[in-house]
Amino acid sequence: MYPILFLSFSGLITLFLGFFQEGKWVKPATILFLAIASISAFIDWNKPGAYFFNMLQVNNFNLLLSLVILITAILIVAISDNFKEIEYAHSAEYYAIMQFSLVGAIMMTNFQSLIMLFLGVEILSVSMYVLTGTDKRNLRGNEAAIKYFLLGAFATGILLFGIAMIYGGVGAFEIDAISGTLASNQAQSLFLYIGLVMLLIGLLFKLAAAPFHFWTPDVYEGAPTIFTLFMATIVKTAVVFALYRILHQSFQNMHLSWSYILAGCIALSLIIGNLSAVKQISFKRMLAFSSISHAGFLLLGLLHVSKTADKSLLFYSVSYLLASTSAFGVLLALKNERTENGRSNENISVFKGLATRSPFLSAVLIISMLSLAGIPLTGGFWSKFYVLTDAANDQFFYLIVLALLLTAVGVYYYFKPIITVFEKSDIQEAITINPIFKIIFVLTTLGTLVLGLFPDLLYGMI
Amino acid sequence: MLSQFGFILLFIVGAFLMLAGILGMARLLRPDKPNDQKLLSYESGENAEGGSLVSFNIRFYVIALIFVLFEVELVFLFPWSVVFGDKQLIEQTNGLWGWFSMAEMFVFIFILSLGLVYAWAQGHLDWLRPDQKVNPFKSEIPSDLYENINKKYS
Amino acid sequence: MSLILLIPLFPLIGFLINGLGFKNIPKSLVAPIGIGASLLSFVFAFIAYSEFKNTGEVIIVKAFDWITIGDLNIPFSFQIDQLSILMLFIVTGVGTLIHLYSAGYMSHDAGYGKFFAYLNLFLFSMLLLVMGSNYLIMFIGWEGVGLCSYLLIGFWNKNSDFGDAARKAFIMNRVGDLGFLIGIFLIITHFGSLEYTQVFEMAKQYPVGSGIITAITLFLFVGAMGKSAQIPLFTWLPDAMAGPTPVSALIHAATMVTSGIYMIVRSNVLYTLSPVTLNVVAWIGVATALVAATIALFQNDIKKVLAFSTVSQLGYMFIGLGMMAYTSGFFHVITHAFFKALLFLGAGSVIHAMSDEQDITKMGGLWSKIKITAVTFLIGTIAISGIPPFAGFFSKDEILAHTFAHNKAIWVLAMLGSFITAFYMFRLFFVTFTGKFRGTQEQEHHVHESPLSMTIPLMVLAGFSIVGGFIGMPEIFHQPHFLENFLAPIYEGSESVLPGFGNLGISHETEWSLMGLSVVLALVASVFAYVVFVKNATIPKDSSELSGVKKILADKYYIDDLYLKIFSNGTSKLSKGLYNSFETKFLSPLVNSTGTLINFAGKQLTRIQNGTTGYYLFAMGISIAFILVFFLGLDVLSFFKNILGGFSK
Amino acid sequence: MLQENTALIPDMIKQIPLVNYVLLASILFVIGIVGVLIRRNALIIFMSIELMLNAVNLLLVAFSAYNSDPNGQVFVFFIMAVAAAEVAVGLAIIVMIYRNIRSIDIGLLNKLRG
Repeated sequence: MYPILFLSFSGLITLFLGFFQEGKWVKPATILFLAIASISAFIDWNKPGAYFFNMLQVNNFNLLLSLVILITAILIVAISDNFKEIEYAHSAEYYAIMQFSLVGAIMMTNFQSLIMLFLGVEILSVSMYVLTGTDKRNLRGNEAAIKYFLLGAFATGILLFGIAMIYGGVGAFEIDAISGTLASNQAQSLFLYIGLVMLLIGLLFKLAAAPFHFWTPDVYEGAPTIFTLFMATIVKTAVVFALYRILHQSFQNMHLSWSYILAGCIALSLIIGNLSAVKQISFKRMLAFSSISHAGFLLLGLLHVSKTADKSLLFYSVSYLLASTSAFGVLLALKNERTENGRSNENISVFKGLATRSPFLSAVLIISMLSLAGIPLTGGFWSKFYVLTDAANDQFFYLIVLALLLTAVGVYYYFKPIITVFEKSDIQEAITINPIFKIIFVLTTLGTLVLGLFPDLLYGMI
Repeated sequence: MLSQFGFILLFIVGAFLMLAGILGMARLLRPDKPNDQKLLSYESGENAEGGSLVSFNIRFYVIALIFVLFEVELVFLFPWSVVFGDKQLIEQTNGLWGWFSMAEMFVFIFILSLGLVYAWAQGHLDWLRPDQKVNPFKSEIPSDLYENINKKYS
Repeated sequence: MSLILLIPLFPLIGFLINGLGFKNIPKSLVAPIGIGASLLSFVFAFIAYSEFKNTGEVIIVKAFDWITIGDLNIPFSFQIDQLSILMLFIVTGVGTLIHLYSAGYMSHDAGYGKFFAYLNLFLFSMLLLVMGSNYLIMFIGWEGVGLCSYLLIGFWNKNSDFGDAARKAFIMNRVGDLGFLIGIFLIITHFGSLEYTQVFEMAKQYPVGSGIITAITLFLFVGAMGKSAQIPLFTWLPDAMAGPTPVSALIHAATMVTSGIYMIVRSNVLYTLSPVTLNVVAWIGVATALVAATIALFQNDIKKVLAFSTVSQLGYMFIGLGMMAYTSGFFHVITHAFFKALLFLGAGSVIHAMSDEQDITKMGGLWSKIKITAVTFLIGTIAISGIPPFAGFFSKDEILAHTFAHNKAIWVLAMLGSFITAFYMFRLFFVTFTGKFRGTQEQEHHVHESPLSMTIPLMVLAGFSIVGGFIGMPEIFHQPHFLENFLAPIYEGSESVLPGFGNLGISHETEWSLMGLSVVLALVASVFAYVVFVKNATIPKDSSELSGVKKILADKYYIDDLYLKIFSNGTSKLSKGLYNSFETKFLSPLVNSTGTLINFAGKQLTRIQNGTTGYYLFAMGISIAFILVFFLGLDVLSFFKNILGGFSK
Repeated sequence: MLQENTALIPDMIKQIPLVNYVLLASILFVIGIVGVLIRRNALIIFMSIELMLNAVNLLLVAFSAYNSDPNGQVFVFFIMAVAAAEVAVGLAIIVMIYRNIRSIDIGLLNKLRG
């Protein structure tokens, strides 16, 4: 709860910091603010309760989620430069908007009333629309922004309609009230049913799960890499846990109704995500499709209302956050390599000869790819393992089989960059990495390996 | 017996009939000799060119966006104004309630105004005019020659 | 957190410091760091011991939960009990001495820092192996020491032969490890846990000779074969002598090779439960002991001789284990650690003095030149030949007594083996140190005693080789068998499944006479060696000049060539054949077609991503409609019923 | 369905059953969706989305009136504010695009694909 308040004010402060000394303090200040916010989360530690007339609900798990989000944000801000490549950039605004969007993300993980859910989703999405379009002169950026905006707004409409219908069915917005109504065996009204389906669709869109995934590749490709990273990590995490609260903590009694929708989406996401990624040339686009398949895996973890679902989901999210942070980070570190007509080349081919030019970067990239592919000794392996063990059930057995098959396909395209790293390249001179990048990479890579070697450090802790 | 809503329906229908009647009458009375000059949209004598969107100056959008935002925020003032002067609450808290809600609203407005200040400082509000271009061309021929010629032939 | 966790931590830290920064750390600091690390863990081993004495029962320290899959939980935890305490002392103690020795021995080497880093890493893995509280951690250590021995054998990687030796060692160990791994899997599937305490507790319920236990123990023993160089996986150990001598002393004599014995003693319950396995162990042990001993008779490389003697000594340990005389086997591990480390270090010192000459035919008459080395080497020789009251006597004699009690045939062979052992050891000693110098000129005037850092370990180990045996006096001396009493708690499992499994049921008279016999044999052997190599001053010949049986022995029964023919060539042939038929005909087409299929599907799927927003919106709308229709179909009907109801109201 | 405790609901409202509001809102919503699906002009799509939002507002107000529970109306205020923010951002994006390509036909923006 306190991070929300703090971040909303620190965002305003950041805006005005932009006027001092052409905003050279903005980035450090942002990191500082985020750090303070993550510390302030501990004020509520072991003090579960409700805030704002039972709109937000605080307990240790939710705090953990906020913490994960904030720490990821710190990593991302740390590897962001002050947007020098963007003309007419107001970096202060971008950092401020990032902080505001974090407010939304935290709301989505801590909400108790659907009003808060809607506000969180909107705060997050609107900020992302803006951030996607930051590069005003870049046509691709514009296209990404308009696509993201139109589709996103449409999804918002659907989501709202769902919420309204649920309100009609229950007469309240609190998820406890919903579960209460469902528990007291009233006839499940049509309103509730339509509401659930539409709400689900709205959130699935934000999670980029097929068949509501169409925006994902284009937006991921068009947006500035740093914000692509933001979308891939923080937005996904927030949405998945919002879904967790909706499906597992309020609609668990309607499990039969939603599990089939989910199953369909999972199958589609896995197939489309993995197969489409195979032919991609652009690294960001490939990661976009892989993120669709990861969305499928996350939903797989939601498929059954089980005791360990939250653990597995958190584990999955953390390992995914770490891996994608290093993956996109490497791309950012190579931003000034092989620029073509002013814009940096974001194809997989940019990694050519990385092994000789910078063994460190190539190691980071390889480990992150292995983790995303789910090779043992990395966090990715255990995350997939836990999720699958949760979903293991005769009812959806075929999904497990499908997931395993498509993971094999995943290995195929995740190894493309790895192979490219070892190809000979015409350029030979070493790449200089700035120390902040080094620190972040060491952190994320070590994190991935530690999760892979000692999964219980995290899994047992939750 | 009609209900309130029935009356409203009647009003709507009536309005439409009225409009149709007036326009129809005008159609009957006025002379009707159209030519393309007449059919042009009146742009104070200028010929209209290009799509209708172009003629809008981009500056209008910025102002309009800012306006929309601040204007819509007002919506929060209405529920506030309902409870602000609530006798019962004021008595219960012997006056504290009024101050509290007042302060609350001022915080809200302060935050809004911060946004306005930011827009101002960024210079989104000042209306930039196109500056006059003076033609740097200088001709070698002294101007009095022209005047002589004018005199001569006037 | 307990101090026990620190014991393996120190070598790890030492490894990290020396290993990561071995370019930047000044040479003067490298040795102190390495030695300090092992010394600290030695000290903390004492602390752990005192802690253990106070409580008196097994201490299990859990670092953290490692893996939890369903109900199988494998913690990362250490177990301190009598067995691991003893191993701790051996590993850290001998390890420290050898670190110290290496500081002198390797001082001229380029890869000084690298060497100490490896040694520390080895120490770390070895400590994991002996301290782990479940089979998985033991396996990690098991792999770790294998890796270190690979790295250290190939330490001088300029020479390709050494590289081959390293690879040979690694591969043979891998074969063993495979068996070990299968054993572990069997344990998981059968007992649902890897924790020693739980597994043994459950194992007590089984009848003697149950099939599954036999399978498990056999597979585990395959692992032991690999690590402890038993037939058929023993040929790597002699070649492993390519590594620096301290390595041979530490890894290939004192500690790593005995881990197989440690493993069996640790899981003695399981072994007691399966007589079949015990027989296998005993027979393989005696076979190894004899074969290695006979080979050692005609080796002229000082380190090779010691290597083969190590193999045969390991054979004796396994004989002991096979007789369920776990204590005796372990007793021999301890004493052997002392005198074999001593012998190797002595040999190292000799090689050092002879400026890297290893062929004993080129030595001789070194007695006067390098006194300390010579004396300590003599002590070692006596100890290994089993002449009282030196260390080797007691342990070996105990094993022999147990063997006599259980299996006469093996006993006869073992006696023969010990006779041969005494003979070739004295041969080695006499040829090296007596007679006249046979080396080149500048070797001769270059001969010098080694620096103090090398001789101190020699002396210390010599001391232990003398008195080491007294921790296990046979009861006929009416002394308390310290070791037996100390280790007793380890065997309570075996005791419960097979009461009185360990005590040898022979009368004191027989025992006396056995003892006398073995002593006499040893003395005869030594005298014989004296007559041959000092009186007649025979100089051993090279294998090429030998003939008949001698040649066969000198050429190690041609086992290496046999392996080369069967396995190396066989595998290459097999793989070629498979490649030509299976791979090209069947496998690769299959794989390729799958690839093309996936590519095709990918291309088709990317086509639906056609980039027009309107199309995307439309697709979304369609899928929403689909979901609603498909999942709400029935309810929609009832919805219209409601509407009618609404109107009728 | 909803428990319509008639005591609290003004007669004025009672004259029209809830179902009619629901139907009206749903129809408006569907009109919005159709508008989104069939138009190419970004502005008009955008207006259709606003129509969807307002349909939802109507629905919420109706429900809250029939529940005699103010939460629904509070939510409506939130929706209005958020919608305004969305309008601002959306228009800004559309203007930005118009500046670059002199058109707001979304059919023209299909460089990102495949």
